[in-house]
Amino acid sequence: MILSRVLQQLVNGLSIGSIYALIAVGYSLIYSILRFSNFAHGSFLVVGAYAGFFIVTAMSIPFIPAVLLAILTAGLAAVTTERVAYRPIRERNSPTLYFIIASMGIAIFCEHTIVATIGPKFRTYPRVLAATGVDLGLVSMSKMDVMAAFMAFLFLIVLQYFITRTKQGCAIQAASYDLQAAGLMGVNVNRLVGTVFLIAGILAGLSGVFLGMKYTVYPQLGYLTIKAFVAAIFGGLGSLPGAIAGSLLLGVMEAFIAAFLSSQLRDLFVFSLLIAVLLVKPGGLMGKYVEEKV
Amino acid sequence: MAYIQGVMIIICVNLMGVLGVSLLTGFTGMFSFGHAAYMALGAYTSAILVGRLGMPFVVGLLAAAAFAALASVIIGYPTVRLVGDYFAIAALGFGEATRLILDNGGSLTGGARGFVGVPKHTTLPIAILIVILGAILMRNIINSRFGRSFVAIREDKLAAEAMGINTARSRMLSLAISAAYAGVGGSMFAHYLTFLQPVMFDINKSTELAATVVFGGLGSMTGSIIACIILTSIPEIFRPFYLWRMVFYGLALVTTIVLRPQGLLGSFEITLEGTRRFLTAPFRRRVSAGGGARWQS
Amino acid sequence: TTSKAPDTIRIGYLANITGDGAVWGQAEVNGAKMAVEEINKAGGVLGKQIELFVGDARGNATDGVNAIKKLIEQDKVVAVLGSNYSGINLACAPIVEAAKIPQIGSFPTNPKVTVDEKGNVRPYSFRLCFIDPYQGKVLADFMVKDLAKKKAAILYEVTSDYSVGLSEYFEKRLTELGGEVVAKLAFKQGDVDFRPQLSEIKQKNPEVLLLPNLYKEIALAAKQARELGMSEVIFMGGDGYSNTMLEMAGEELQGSYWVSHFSWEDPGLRGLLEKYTAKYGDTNPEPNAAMGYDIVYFLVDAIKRAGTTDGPALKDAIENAKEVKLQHAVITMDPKTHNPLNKLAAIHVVQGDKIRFLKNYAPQD
Amino acid sequence: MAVLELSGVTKRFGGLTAVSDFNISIQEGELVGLIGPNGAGKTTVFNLITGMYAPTLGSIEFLGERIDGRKPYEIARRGIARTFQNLRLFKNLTALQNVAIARQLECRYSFFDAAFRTPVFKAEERRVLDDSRELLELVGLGDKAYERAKNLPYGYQRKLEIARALALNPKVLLLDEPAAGMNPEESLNLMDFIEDVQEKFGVTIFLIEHHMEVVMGICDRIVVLNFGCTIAEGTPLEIQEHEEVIKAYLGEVQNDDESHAQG
Amino acid sequence: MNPMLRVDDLHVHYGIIHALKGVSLEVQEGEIVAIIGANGAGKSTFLNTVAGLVRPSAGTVMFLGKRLAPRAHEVVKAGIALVPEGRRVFGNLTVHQNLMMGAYLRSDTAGIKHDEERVYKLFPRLQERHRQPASTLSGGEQQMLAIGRALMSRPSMLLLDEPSLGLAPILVKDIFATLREINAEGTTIFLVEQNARQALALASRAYVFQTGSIVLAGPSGELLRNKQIQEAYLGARGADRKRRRQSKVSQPPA
Ligand SMILES: Nc1ncnc2c1ncn2[C@@H]1O[C@H](COP(=O)(O)OP(=O)(O)OP(=O)(O)O)[C@@H](O)[C@H]1O
Ligand SMILES: Nc1ncnc2c1ncn2[C@@H]1O[C@H](COP(=O)(O)OP(=O)(O)OP(=O)(O)O)[C@@H](O)[C@H]1O
Ligand SMILES: [Mg+2]
Ligand SMILES: [Mg+2]
Repeated sequence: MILSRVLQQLVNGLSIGSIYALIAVGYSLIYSILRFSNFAHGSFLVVGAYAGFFIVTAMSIPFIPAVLLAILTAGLAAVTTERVAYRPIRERNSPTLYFIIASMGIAIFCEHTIVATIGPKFRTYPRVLAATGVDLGLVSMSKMDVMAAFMAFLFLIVLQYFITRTKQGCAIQAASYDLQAAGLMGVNVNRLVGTVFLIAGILAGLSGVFLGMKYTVYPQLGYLTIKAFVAAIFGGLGSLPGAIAGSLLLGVMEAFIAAFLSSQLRDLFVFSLLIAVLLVKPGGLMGKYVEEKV
Repeated sequence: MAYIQGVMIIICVNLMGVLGVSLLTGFTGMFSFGHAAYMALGAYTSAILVGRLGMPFVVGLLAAAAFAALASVIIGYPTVRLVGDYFAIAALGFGEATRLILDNGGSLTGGARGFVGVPKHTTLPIAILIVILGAILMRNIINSRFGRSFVAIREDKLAAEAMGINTARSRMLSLAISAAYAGVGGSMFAHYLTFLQPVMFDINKSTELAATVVFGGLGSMTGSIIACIILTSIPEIFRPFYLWRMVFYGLALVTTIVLRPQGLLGSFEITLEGTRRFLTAPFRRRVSAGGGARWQS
Repeated sequence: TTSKAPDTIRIGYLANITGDGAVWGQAEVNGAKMAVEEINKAGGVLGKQIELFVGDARGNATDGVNAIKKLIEQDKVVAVLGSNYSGINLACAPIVEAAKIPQIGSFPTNPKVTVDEKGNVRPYSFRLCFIDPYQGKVLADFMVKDLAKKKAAILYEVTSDYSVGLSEYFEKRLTELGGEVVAKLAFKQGDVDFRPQLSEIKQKNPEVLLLPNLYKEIALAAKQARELGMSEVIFMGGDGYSNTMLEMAGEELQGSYWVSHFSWEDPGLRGLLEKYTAKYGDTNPEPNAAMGYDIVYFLVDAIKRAGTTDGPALKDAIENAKEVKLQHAVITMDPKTHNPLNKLAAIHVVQGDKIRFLKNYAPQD
Repeated sequence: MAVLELSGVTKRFGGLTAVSDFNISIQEGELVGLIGPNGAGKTTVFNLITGMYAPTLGSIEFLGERIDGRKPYEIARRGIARTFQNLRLFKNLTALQNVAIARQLECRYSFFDAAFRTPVFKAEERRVLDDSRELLELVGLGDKAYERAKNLPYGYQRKLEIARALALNPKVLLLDEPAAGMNPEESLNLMDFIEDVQEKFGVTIFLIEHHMEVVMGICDRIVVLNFGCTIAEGTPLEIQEHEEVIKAYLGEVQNDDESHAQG
Repeated sequence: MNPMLRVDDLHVHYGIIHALKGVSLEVQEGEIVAIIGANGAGKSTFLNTVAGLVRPSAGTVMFLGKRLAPRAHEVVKAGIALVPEGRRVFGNLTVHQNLMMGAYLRSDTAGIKHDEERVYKLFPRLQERHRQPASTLSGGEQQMLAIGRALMSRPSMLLLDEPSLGLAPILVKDIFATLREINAEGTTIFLVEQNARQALALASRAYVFQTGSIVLAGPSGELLRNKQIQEAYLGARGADRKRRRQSKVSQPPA
């Protein structure tokens, strides 16, 4: 009895965490290169979710190509944002705070443009993957979550390989440390950063389509990225495995606290735990907290 | 003209919050997503003391400042050592947690249903007086050894430490002052609106405060003030195009930062002395005017 | 600023055009616009045309206060209609009182909107809907008396005044009736996944799951509850529902019950629905559209009876409204509480792809 | 009495021993040089003295009091100031502000004084700024007072760091490669300057430098580190002749006059 | 013969500061050319502008007959590498990764490997530290890394901004010897040095910068003999000072 309760909450937590993970990987990817929290990540997500919805419902394109088209749209949105908003800031060597604020401005702009043009209503994807759960005796879970978890891990592995094993990945890290010096190595920083944003946008778009199918599409859908932000901090900013671990952990903690401690004060406990973790490990669970040498 | 007055009072309320965030973010380099929480604490403290216990408004204001500062010290103690986004997220967590506590506050806070019947005390003259006083005090603090320590920490924490600055304590001080300002703003707000709900102090409020500071230029108090006036009025001016005004707000924020990344004023301060000099010798070299907090000599 | 009196009658509508509640706000304004057009076509009121001014409260009290002040002072409206949020109207109450301009809320269900904490009626604040205690009572009564169920669980939004209020009043009444709340769990604004809470609720085997939430959360919770294998439990909830929730959780919501202020299926509303659809192309509008429409007519009736747009006189006329025939109800205002008297609640049930009107309901004490 | 005394100081980073069993005793008014190949552990010694790192083993005493394990700001307040090898200026602040931040350590007005600009505050502030200006004059940056630190050329930034360290009014001044980025002529000026400073402020100076003319020209005593260990100690003349030092650090031919001859 | 690098009337402004005021110069293929000048003369600004880090407000930079775009990565592609002032190694990467970044544009694995070995031979210290994050290196080690990194791109022209900064005397000698070697292998070298004496000994020609302009240019030997140069940049006063000090030391304490 108690075992099945605990197991069920574990499954609940992991499945919530998988969605966080999918968002957090993209978000962490941007953090790992530009060292700032991209709040517009939620906007790319919403763009992907809406694009997916309209392409599927209005254009009667088969589902899989439609989804691909949707996440590509999100990727392009990300690249455009980078080109129009972030690049000028980057080229002026402004402190990262400016990126954060710019990304917040973009988030506000996107949300309200959607409210003003498409409308505030929520939209529902046609049911493609039946949302009904898989009953495993003691616990039940949904196929969508398994998919999300799978996708998150897939991207983690690919991106992790890309960042740590390839020359371009190395260049990304170098650029995150000193953009100008990376240029001196012959790295076309703009193109590289553009590529990273494309990947992050695609990831955001993918999570958007997921969220849209699983929950629903509405202009404030992007707010969920705040959770991914928290999760990434838990795991250690800029570390992709950390982002995933943090996400799963956050999901599980939320589930357990809501179920067994207090659903009213859930976030109070979650944030207390977060602070406790940071006190012990200032760089998050998997982040490297490098003391600078002088 | 209660409408214009109302907007101006809201500007004053926001100004107190913005002055606080400006000190913390612009001068000390700590980014906070949780300052709405200090406003909330100030607002509720004052509402309870004045509204329930019948104390005078002044007591409410001072208690709001004190309580917000106290809360900031409690939350600051474990977190001021954190850097960058880590501090920001801890602050965000604090903000959300505060909201949850207020939401679950039972009859003391009225919970999510709200606190009804806060006595109305905040009039425009009072609000302006508080803001002017607040701005002068803030300027004095910034132009003192305390302000210089904050700026030093923002620029290079390690070097500041090597110059004998107790960085943890200075950061704490900065956080406490900024929380106190937000608390006073909250108190003014409570006694203006006469009704409080935790949802009024959500993360959007916090980001609005932070955005205003950047819009005005980090490290420029006058910039923050001007930005606050502009950003609070824009949604009002564009009220007729109600559907699009938030779109415009977002756009304004992005374009300013893209086209003028140093914010409205950069770290330039408008001072009486500077204005006089500007008017008398408009073509004199003016670069040296920049440079974070300017000190009168 | 005009020096001479305006040659139209200016009415303000305080609605959430942007922000979270924009779905309802925009529907209300659409309905109100339609009513104003009709009335103007028919010659207006007191020989003058009506002009509608919309103020956007953006879903929060601060903006609501700014907006209503602007409506009153710059637009010089004679009365303010809306909003549908209690929090906004609570903050507006002192303002309309000071300006002596009546305000009639559409769906602010918190009792304190019209009666202050000391129990005195707020002179210029009115509403056209019933209040939360009543709604909670209807839900509990219907559950115990009509559905013959005793064990309920509640999943509410701890950050929403509406949700907190409704669940409180429901719980109170249910215990009075000998029923029991076996589990009461909360979530936070913005949450989309309630499986941890629902799993716990499932353990307690409730017969009814009260979802005193807004449509999005209702649909999500219902979907996730079924996903977790809660196949027997009956969902119930209040006026936060919307037709759109069926798009997302149609199957899962089959057989669930929703209490509201009125139903589009009410024969009296059929004409309005057709007109609305013809004008705005929306075949399945939010109930707020009807309220926006009716609330204008209610005010116009009061203006006619008062014979003037003078604030105090208009307020008296509203206070003494008796048997005013509107599309959705016949309204008599209670001068002691500024709530409509004996307003029936409409019970809805989900059947097929529609939320069907089951019956009108009034709890018996 | 020794102003600064390090005994048995060892610092390990993981498996790497950067400083190993280092001992030194510096007397008041001395000017001691610390040299050694790159990566020998010189900067690490400074970091240990100033509290940036805690020693793995050993003790550090300043005026007879243990200071190892103390926070950098506490050590700075006791009177040990330093410059950084990789410049750590407050980049966006003016030269004057950089100096004043260090200079203000001594002003003792309260928060209240600051908030209400009392006469105490005004007098102290005036003193801080006047002193700071004077220090800038002293290092030859008088006309750059309002220039932002990051816009100053490299050589000036080094001078500014020295001025900033001096502003702490230290008893011991640690200079990490002060002459880096200066040409021989400027190095000469720097030597004069350091000697002046020592005379004027009576500070004890401990200095790391790779410019031999500077080290040999002004130090009373030189300590040579290699792989974290002291390999030689003595007067400039002794060090210049020291076999091991020549092999590990100076190189076979003596530099100065040699290259003269080449030209 | 066409010059390899030709700079015409180059102006750079930082806001209202006029840092370069019309600099024109030429470097022939295979040369070693030095720039000397006091702090703030604009030497670093000049190198940074050639390397594409700073955008000139007027003037052109021609390299191998083509105009250089003011973008760092294109300049590298054209065959110019810069050892920047202040080292600017990638602190979050290991020594090895830093060197690989230097070879970013190359794809000849064997050649890269060979060149890395060569850097390690030149700076054995780096080999010992090859898996250590660059941020934890000592100042001099970082300087070695910065030089090694630039060599990894096999540039046809190497720009060095104070390469001897922070290096032990023995290493300075090594580096100057290496530069000579690299030059002999065909790399053109253009360096800014505070260590003017050694720079002039290495270079065949030199330019003297003063407040943003070239005030003197000529063969190194000539400059070395120039009285003004000796006084301003070579520390001619040094010998003087030495004598003074020695007499001071030898005096018995009063
Ligand atoms: N935080 C650290 N982590 C790991 N290794 C370190 C750290 N700090 C220093 N080291 C290592 O310790 C050794 C000594 O470094 P230090 O900076 O003291 O050298 P240095 O004598 O100042 O050399 P230079 O003359 O080049 O500045 C170096 O090899 C360096 O790589
Ligand atoms: N980013 C900048 N912003 C403003 N002014 C600058 C900037 N960089 C350099 N300057 C100014 O340009 C001039 C030339 O500086 P530069 O760094 O080129 O000199 P330098 O000859 O390399 O000096 P050093 O020998 O000290 O390195 C100086 O007056 C300096 O103040
Ligand atoms: Mg060193
Ligand atoms: Mg230079």
